[in-house]
Amino acid sequence: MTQHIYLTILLPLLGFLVNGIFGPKIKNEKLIGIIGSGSIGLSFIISVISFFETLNLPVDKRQTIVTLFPWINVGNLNINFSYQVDQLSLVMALLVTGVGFIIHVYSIGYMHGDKAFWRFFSYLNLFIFAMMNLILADNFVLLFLGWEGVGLCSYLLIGFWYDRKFEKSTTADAGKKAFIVNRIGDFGFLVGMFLIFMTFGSLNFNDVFNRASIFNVSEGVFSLIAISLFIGATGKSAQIPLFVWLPDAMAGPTPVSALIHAATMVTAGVYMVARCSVLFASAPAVLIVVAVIGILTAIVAASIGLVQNDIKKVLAYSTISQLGYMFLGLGAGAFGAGIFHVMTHAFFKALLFLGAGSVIHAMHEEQDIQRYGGLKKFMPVTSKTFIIAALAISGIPPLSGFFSKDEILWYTYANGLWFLWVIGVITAMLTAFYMFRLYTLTFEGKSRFGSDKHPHESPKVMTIPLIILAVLSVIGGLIGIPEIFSGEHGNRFHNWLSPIFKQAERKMIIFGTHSHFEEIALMTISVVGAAAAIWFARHIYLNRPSIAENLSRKFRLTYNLLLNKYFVDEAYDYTIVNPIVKGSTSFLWKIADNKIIDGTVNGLAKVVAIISVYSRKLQTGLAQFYAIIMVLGITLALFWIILSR
Amino acid sequence: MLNSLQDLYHIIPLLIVSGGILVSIIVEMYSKDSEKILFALSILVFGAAGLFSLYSVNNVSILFNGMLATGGNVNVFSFIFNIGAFIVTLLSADYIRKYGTYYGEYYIILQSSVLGMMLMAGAKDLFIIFIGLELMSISFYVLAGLNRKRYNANEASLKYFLLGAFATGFIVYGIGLIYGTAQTTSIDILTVRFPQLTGNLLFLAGVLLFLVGFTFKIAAFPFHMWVPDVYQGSPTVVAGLFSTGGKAAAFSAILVTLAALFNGNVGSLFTPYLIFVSALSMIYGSIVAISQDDIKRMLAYSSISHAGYLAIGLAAGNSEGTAGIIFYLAAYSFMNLGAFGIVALIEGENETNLSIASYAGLAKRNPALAALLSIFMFSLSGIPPFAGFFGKYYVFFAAIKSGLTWLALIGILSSVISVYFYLRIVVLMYFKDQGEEVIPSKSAMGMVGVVLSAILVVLLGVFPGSIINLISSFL
Amino acid sequence: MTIPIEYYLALSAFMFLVGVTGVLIRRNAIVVFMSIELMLNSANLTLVAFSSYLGNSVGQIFVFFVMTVAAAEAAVGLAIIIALFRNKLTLNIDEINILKW
Amino acid sequence: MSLEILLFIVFSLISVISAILMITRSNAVISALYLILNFAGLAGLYLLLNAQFIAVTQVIVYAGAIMVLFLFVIMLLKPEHEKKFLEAKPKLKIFAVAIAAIIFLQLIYLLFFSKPSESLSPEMTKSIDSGTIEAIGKQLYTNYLLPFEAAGFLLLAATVGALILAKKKIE
Repeated sequence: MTQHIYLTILLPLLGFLVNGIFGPKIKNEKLIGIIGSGSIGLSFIISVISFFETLNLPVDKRQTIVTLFPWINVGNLNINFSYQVDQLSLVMALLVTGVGFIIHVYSIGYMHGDKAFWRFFSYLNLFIFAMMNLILADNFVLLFLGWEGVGLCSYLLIGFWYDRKFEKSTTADAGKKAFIVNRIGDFGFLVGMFLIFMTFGSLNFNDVFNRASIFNVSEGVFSLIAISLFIGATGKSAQIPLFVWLPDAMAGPTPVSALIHAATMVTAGVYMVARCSVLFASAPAVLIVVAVIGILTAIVAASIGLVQNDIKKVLAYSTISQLGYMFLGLGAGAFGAGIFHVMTHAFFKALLFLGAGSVIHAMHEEQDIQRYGGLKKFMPVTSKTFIIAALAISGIPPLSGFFSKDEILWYTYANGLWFLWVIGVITAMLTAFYMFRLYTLTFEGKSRFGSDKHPHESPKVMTIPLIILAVLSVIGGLIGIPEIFSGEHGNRFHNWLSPIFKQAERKMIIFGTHSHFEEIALMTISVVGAAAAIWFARHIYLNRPSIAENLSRKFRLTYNLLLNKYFVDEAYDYTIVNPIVKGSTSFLWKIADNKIIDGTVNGLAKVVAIISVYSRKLQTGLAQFYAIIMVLGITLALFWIILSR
Repeated sequence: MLNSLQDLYHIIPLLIVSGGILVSIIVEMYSKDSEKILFALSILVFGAAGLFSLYSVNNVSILFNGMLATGGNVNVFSFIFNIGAFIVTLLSADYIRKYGTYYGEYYIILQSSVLGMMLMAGAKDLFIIFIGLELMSISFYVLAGLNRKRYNANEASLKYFLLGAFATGFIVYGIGLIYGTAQTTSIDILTVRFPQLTGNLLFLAGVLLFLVGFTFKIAAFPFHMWVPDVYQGSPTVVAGLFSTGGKAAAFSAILVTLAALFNGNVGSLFTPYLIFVSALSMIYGSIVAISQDDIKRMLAYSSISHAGYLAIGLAAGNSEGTAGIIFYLAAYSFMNLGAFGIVALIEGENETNLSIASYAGLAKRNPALAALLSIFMFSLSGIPPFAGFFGKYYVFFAAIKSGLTWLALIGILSSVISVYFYLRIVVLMYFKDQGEEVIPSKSAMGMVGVVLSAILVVLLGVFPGSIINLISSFL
Repeated sequence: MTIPIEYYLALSAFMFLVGVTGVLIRRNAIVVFMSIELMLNSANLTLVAFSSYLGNSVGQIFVFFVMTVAAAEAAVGLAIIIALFRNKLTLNIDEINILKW
Repeated sequence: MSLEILLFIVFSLISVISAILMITRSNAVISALYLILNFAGLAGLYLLLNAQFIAVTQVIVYAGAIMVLFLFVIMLLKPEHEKKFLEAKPKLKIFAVAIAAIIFLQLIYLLFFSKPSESLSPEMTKSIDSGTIEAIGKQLYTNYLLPFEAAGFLLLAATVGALILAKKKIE
């Protein structure tokens, strides 16, 4: 099956074509859904078979290149239309097709009754097609094809409900914003590609990476290449300063947010950096930049997440923050840990989004968590799976998020970046806090919605995907149990991926040695921190309102007692929560996000538009004026001829 | 002179088209229903000539005492012209009735212009280039102003004619200087003598004036000013032909004259000029296109910026650049013809529905047209895997190879800007509701033409390797 | 032939630029067109002078073709001008500027 | 002063002065007449250069046929007289004249810098024959057959084009 890996790409394309061309004619939603998700399901099965085939091969033979046909041949540039099956691309392929399949199935229920049901499924299939191209490519050009393709699908799907209003503008504007921001990233990526071609004379992964470890290239060139590629990654993976598009991208249907803007596409940047690990490892300065940008993104996004009231926005900022973690891992040189977090994050974040979708579905498109509350009794499955995901993202052992997040933090510390470790732990606490604020406000406490809403549990076609993802979120981390717990087997996930990063690790400074005690101590700190944050969040959002309202009237004595406790809360509020909340709303969200970064992006576009408006006036419509311009050009050219000799 | 049947065999594409013109005139004279017959005849002529050019691509020879080359890239160009004209003919079938130029003569002039293009591509002597250029240009002037009742067409054809003739003046003067200093008009002899002539300023001035004339024809900055007005005023399908066939023919002539000169050690002689032209065309075209409201004007500015991308290949001056230009021209011809074809379908009676706003909500009313136009727009903006992407890639790589990395960077920057206005159309079609009711005209032939272009665009995007190998093998 | 060829060429260059000036400053479309004819003729003078001084007839044959082209251009150009005049009743090319920006 | 130099001066003065008058007259008919005069002067120069065939064609085709067409159209359309030179858009016009002057100076510089006369070999005897109808005709129907045929198509296209532009009935 490994030789036929291209089927995993062709099947989604086929699904796209069938649904895209015949979709309007097929009136049957079920059939469209089956075609759409069936093609992805088959791809997933093929990926699984390929995975086991590869697993049975000896470690040094696990890379298979499947060449379809020669593609570009100009001079010394030879690029084939060929796919590379190895440990890294298999992990990603399993993830994309697996999670993709689950979300496709979920969408059958979620998009039920939409007037453009067929269009939605054809776009989703097109997305999987492009994404598979991206991760299975064996060269930069093919990767870029997928890179642009996923961007395009994301753009189409954000604006899917183009007739709906989204905040102040339309969803189409949100789509456009995503596209413009992504083009800045793409520019960086293209520049990086050119530099690679100039330096190594090839765009093939194997050639480039082998030459990168052999060729005598100065660190400056490596830094230039790495920083260009990283700019590309910041665009796609929503890192500072290009993260602004992702919250707006939530204008799309929720399954899209789950699949594209949480689980798969946004991790393309992480994948690309991991794939190019050799290049990054050769530029240690850039690695530090990657780590710093990553952790800054993580904490900024997490603090913004504290105050959002839109359920999908909270999750969007949480995604940005988790992506920041992944880049922190990459920057710390722990490429395997970064990919590990990509995987676990895909499970629990997809689950969170699908759960949110289920809630939104039940609440008739209401997205404000202040108008939820007490949904637990109406939606048992959704609430249970949601809490699993929330625990996983908060890093509570032994759920999946714990292992991946802790591995990243440990490597950060072990690599001497202890300061970043501190911020990382704070971020983890913030994460736990806002996740449980979200959970508590949504599912617990009293209902705060009107009587016109009748929440109900979603149909099976939506809940079963939730359950599957919940199981994955629980056990997904077990394949990456760190060495100190698993004994002589070591970290299985790591061992599986290590051949990919061998070249990179050879280039980097070996990690300092640290004792197991340190590792366990750090782990304990972060777990305790997260647990405290969870307790704190539940305390504020669950207990405080009820204490304030009910007990104050009934038991005046107890009330005074509790009032003191309340003072503690108040103190917390004033000293910690309020400054963060205020700072986060007034500066980080409003100014940093909306003014500075939006302003720069829009400003550049505006400047170009203004230049455009003025320079079109040059076209006066007078033929003789045109002739004068021509003659002017001729004079200049003649001067050039005269002076050049 | 033609010496044998073999020689006759080599010029069959030319014979087909010129025979077509003569037969068309006779048909036009004696037939009442000449429009339909001439449509069928044109389809036949262009199809046969185009396919035969590709079939006989290996018949490389030099005929007429070193005047005309056949085979190789000459035939590749001939293929581009003829298939381009084939698509234009399909698009015209119903368009010219709507536009009000439903005459048989239309097809005669169309065939004449293609004959001119083919002569330019095959030229081995300045005579042929000149005659071919004028045959094409004069046909174009007529095509632009075909419906004399329409004021826009009058104005477009007058501007095109005056400025075109003005440029011709410079070309003739340039040829005069080249002839006087090199003592020949034969390209091959010129190539041989070129190294001794590089010190001769008068010769260089002659080449420069010649080049300026052709810079006008390819619509590059600063000789681009006629383009938006002429494209806007001309019949839409004809504007499509100007921007594709006309541009391709002018590039073929530049390649014929200069490629030979470039390949020597003095290849970099005109590079500064070409860099200037190329960089400014790209930037100017992309920036001004942003503020256009008329789709034909927008496509005109896009055509200017594409002339810039193509000129990168000229500035690179290596065989990769030449191969890149030819590939790019093929890709550009088909995608631009497709775009103009859809504009022609959307256009209403009396040149209405040409504003960009008319495209709002097209995806709802006519998903097929919207999807096709999106393909062309993606291809024009250089998004893979369509043909336009590879065209740009080949010329950019050629530029990098000859050390013009920054020019390639300007190219990338300009294509980043250009995405904005191409995708604006896509956004309008998919994400906006229609303002007014715009019903595309029903034209089976037009749809065939557009679909054919789309197929060629996708094919060139998926299998660029084989075509580029074919082109490179003749360099 | 005691006159150096430079004199002919300078004469030709001068008349060429007179033609260019005419194109740039005249408002009447027909006169603009006539100025273009003047440019072509000056270029012809260059060709004939070179042809004669080089002793080969290629330049004169080229002039022959330039005349053919000029005739063809005249036919088409005047037809275009007549068509425009019928619509707009003016030949002033300053007023022919509906298509712009 | 030989006769050749005298004739050169006379003909070139006729050409230059008539050219300048042609672009400065406000009446289009007078402009056209000066252009004919200019063509006549050029024909004289062609004769001096031993280009008999071209000189004759110049008079018959250019001055005789093409310019008559021009005159015909001018009289048919009766355009208004143009305004004086500086009445409309004077700045643009002065700028245009200045650019033209600069290009002229550039060309003169190029001419006298590269001195084409130095590279010419004195084969004057041959040149007397090169301009005859016989020499040109021979070349035209042998070496230059293809451009000749192509020119035929060019005239054909122009005829069809002119007809369709000016005569065709349009509903």
